[in-house]
Amino acid sequence: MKQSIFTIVRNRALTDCVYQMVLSGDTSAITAPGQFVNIALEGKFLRRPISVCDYDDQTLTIVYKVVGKGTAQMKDMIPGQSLDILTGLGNGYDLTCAGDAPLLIGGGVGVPPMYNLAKKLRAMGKPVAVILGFNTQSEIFYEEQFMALGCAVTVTTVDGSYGTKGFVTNALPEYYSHFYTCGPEPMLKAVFKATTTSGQMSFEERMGCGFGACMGCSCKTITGYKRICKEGPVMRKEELLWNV
Amino acid sequence: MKQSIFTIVRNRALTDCVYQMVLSGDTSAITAPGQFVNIALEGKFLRRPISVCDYDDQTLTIVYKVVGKGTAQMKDMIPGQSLDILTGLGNGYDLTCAGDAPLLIGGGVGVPPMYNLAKKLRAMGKPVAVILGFNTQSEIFYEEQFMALGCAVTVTTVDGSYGTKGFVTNALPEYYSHFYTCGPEPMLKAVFKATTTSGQMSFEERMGCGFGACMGCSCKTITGYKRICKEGPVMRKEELLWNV
Amino acid sequence: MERLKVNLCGISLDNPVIPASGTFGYGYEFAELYDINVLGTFSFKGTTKDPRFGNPTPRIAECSAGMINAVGLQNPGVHQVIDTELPRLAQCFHKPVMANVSGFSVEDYVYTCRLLDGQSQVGWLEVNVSCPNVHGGGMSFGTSPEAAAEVTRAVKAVTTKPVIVKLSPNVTDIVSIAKACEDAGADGISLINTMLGMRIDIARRRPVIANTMGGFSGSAIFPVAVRMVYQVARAVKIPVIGMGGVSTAEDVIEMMLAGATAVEVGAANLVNPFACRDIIADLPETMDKYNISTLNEMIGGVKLWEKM
Amino acid sequence: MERLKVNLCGISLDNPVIPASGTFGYGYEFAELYDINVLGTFSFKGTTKDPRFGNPTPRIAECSAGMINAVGLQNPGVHQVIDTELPRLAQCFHKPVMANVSGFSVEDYVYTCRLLDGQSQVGWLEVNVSCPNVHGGGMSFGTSPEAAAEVTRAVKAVTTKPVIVKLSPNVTDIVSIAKACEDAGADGISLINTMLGMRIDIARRRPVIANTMGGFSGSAIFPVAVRMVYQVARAVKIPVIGMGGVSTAEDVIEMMLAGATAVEVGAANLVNPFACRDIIADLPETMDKYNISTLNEMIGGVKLWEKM
Repeated sequence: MKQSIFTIVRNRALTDCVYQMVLSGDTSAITAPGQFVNIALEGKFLRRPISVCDYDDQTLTIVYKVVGKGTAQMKDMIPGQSLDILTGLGNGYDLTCAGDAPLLIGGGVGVPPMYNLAKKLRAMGKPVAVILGFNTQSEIFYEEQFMALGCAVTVTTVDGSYGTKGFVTNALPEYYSHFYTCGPEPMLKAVFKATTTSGQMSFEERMGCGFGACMGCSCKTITGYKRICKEGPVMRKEELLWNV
Repeated sequence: MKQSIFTIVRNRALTDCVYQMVLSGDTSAITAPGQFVNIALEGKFLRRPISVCDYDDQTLTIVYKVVGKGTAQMKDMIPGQSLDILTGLGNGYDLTCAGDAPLLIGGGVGVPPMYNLAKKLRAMGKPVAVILGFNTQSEIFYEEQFMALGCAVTVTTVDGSYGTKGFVTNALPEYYSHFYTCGPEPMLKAVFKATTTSGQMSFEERMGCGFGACMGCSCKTITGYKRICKEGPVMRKEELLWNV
Repeated sequence: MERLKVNLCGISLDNPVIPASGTFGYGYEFAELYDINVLGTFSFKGTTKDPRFGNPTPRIAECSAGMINAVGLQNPGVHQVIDTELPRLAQCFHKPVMANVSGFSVEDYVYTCRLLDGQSQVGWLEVNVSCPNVHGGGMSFGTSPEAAAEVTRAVKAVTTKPVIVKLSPNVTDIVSIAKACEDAGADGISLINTMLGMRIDIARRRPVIANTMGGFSGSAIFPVAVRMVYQVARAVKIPVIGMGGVSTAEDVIEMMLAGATAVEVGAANLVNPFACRDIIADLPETMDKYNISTLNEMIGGVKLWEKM
Repeated sequence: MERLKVNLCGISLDNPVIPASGTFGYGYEFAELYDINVLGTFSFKGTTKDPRFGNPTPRIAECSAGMINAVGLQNPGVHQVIDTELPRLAQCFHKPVMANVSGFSVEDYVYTCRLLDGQSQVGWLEVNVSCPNVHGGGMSFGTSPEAAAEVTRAVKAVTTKPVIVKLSPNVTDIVSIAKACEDAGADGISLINTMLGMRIDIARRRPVIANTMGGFSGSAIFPVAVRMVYQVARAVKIPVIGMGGVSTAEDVIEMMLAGATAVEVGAANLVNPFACRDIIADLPETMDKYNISTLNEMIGGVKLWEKM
């Protein structure tokens, strides 16, 4: 983990309430896709945890949804302004078990962490299938970015206004070697139930510190208690205590 | 009283720790020299009361000393930034009893309110004698501004590094018709004791609201309880309960 | 606006927003700033039998997200309030006002409440048994169920208007005190008064406030206020007025969900003299945002999580 | 640095800054961020006889200038703390550590304290009779002088190391509880634990926290903490550890002027993992600014205004 100051390079709307912020700063603590950062905001006591969408040596890209006063504050920030950010938080996704045909499933604000993951897997020369789930066409973002990576992209919308009608689980391919997913808990449970292979799932929880100190975001797993901010946010399908 | 947004036009140091800020905005609520404004600062619960140094139809000038986190925040602000300010607070000085030879006595941060007062009295065609008291030469500010108004200016320094050595009371002129003063309480008491005419004295006190609601800054006078922020900050020498 | 209306002890309020005692004077000075008839009502400056200057200055200290005051019940005394302040208020405020009363003995409370109960402008008596800034009185009545009940019973015996007892948060068991007041005949409970706090000027190495300690208020105390309002509202049958750090329309709704029938706004008035007017203006839009049709149905509307 | 040294119950501290229990785990994870030997010491995660998962999530709520937590004493239990956590800590921390203990019965406290008292790494036992987040235990011991004294007496009977009792601020009379602990043999008092608070999610109309209420901490509670530290420090002869919203070097000095011999830092660690390191680094310059030669002479140094 590192605490450092990042400078906003770009901050733009992708949809009505989803924004993309590109920042420049010290990204050296970020070691894997699926990790998150924790952002201090003026006048807010707690930091705001946001998943890493993409990163390179000096650039961090986050995609966030405006849900409260804190994220509303973020969307109003402009290039040149700086943010105090904790980077390299959480375990992130394990690429070594991707197999020959990894499947990436992102739902809503669960889509962003899939992007750098797809990039890394493509760099390993793997064919990558991506399912992006949204409620309706107006909420869709990042489809073309995944295509540009050379992924086989399927978009699902609950109302059928675009792509496959229904849920991400209505679009599972014939064959895949391992799955990676991030999204709202009902979607994770559906994926848990519908998938036939091993997989990794990223979880959300209200956090205090985001780096393992406060035990605010603990959960129970087959392998014992885990802190979503530290041993998570990525859990193995096999260790979940779900019987769905 | 008015609540409105002012924009910083200039913010510069006059001495090591005394700054001048010029703001543009609605000054229509300011009715007399000696009034003060109450400034809301980001992240601070209470506003900061600052005396009016000068004002015209669209410009407000304040001169403030950096004493705590709030004023330190102010000194770092730059032109173009805006401030939420309550204007037209307090009674201010009464010009009608100036007489033929008014004497103005300002000590340290008590100097600023004397400036617009002097300007108004000069505009009435009166000869204005001004005594400005400081501890030492490096703390002196606004001497030339008072001269430019055509006032007879005497500067005193406690250490004698400039002007008359000693206190403002060591520089009282032979004749004056009425005095106006503002400064630290020990100075006010010395002036109270040394002066031979009627006069008006401006007081400081920790304030809650600054507009008479909280009773945080009450004091006792011959004419009863008064709120320094509302019936004050200017009191008549005659109504003070001092026996010095 | 019907959707903002609530009923406080049999009297209808156009909205639940009430400037808290000690932050709104006797009203008429705020009337120079805006039409105070937009308020549900307001609770006037804590009034005692005899005139009081209060505590020495400095009386104010700043804190993170709040402030401490140690005014000490400065007020002109009940007789001048009736002879001078209320007539002046009558010219600018045309709704029943809440009369806030403090005392140093049960007799004091009885004396002052009886006189104010007889004033036609007065709609409710808010009996403050929780002022932290006066010695040998005030808060001491609010920290024991017996003493609070005794004041309540004595005041009820000489008054006809709804009596609302204002409680101190500086206690181990707020519920037992609220229930004791209810059993003694209180028509309502208002809480929380300020929390006892202290700041020290490290440069001068002395308390910021001349009186050493004072009453801590402002948004900093909101979570404690919500908790106590929730605990008391589910324990008593009489209406509860929630207060403590309320500064936005969202805060008003949160207090009502916790169980408040009406909401007092205190320290916020000292930072923004238009705070109550602004909160009332913001309520309809805020209600729309959260799909709330009427404020009345929010009262005590919080639903707990199922325990695991 | 001599000028920062204080003595806590017979053990010298390089400086008075102590990360508070529950915000610093068992230390070794912070050791990956900085050399934790710069600390005076730290108080490790509240430890109980048996392992605990704690409360359901969500356990965290944000507030103005603070936060609410309802973790509920999650910890691996005293046996695993001794077998696994302390040995791990020994590799990165070479000072006596403060062992924070909670329980649900006097027997629990005795059992856990006896075992930890036997650990050479442990310098002090901090007995938490004030956890607001566990039912039928924790805080209930801290809200009555008798119960707090009983726990203190029982623990003292089976231990040799200094016993510091950690008190709850959610009481009417903090002084009587502190004195009862002192009379029962406590070697020190630490306060304040968190204030019982609650927030409601007005969109979902349910508490933000699954457990309904939780412990409120952060700079918002600092004025209440300073007040209680001041009241307790002048009433007891044993050392007092001040805590509650401390986040800067100035705050540390203010707490010490109020009467604290050492100062714990809690919520600030969760916002800035380097908070304690930074506070310690800032202390010398801050002391120079206020003409303070040694921190030791600040303890209880506040002088009151003359009463008028």
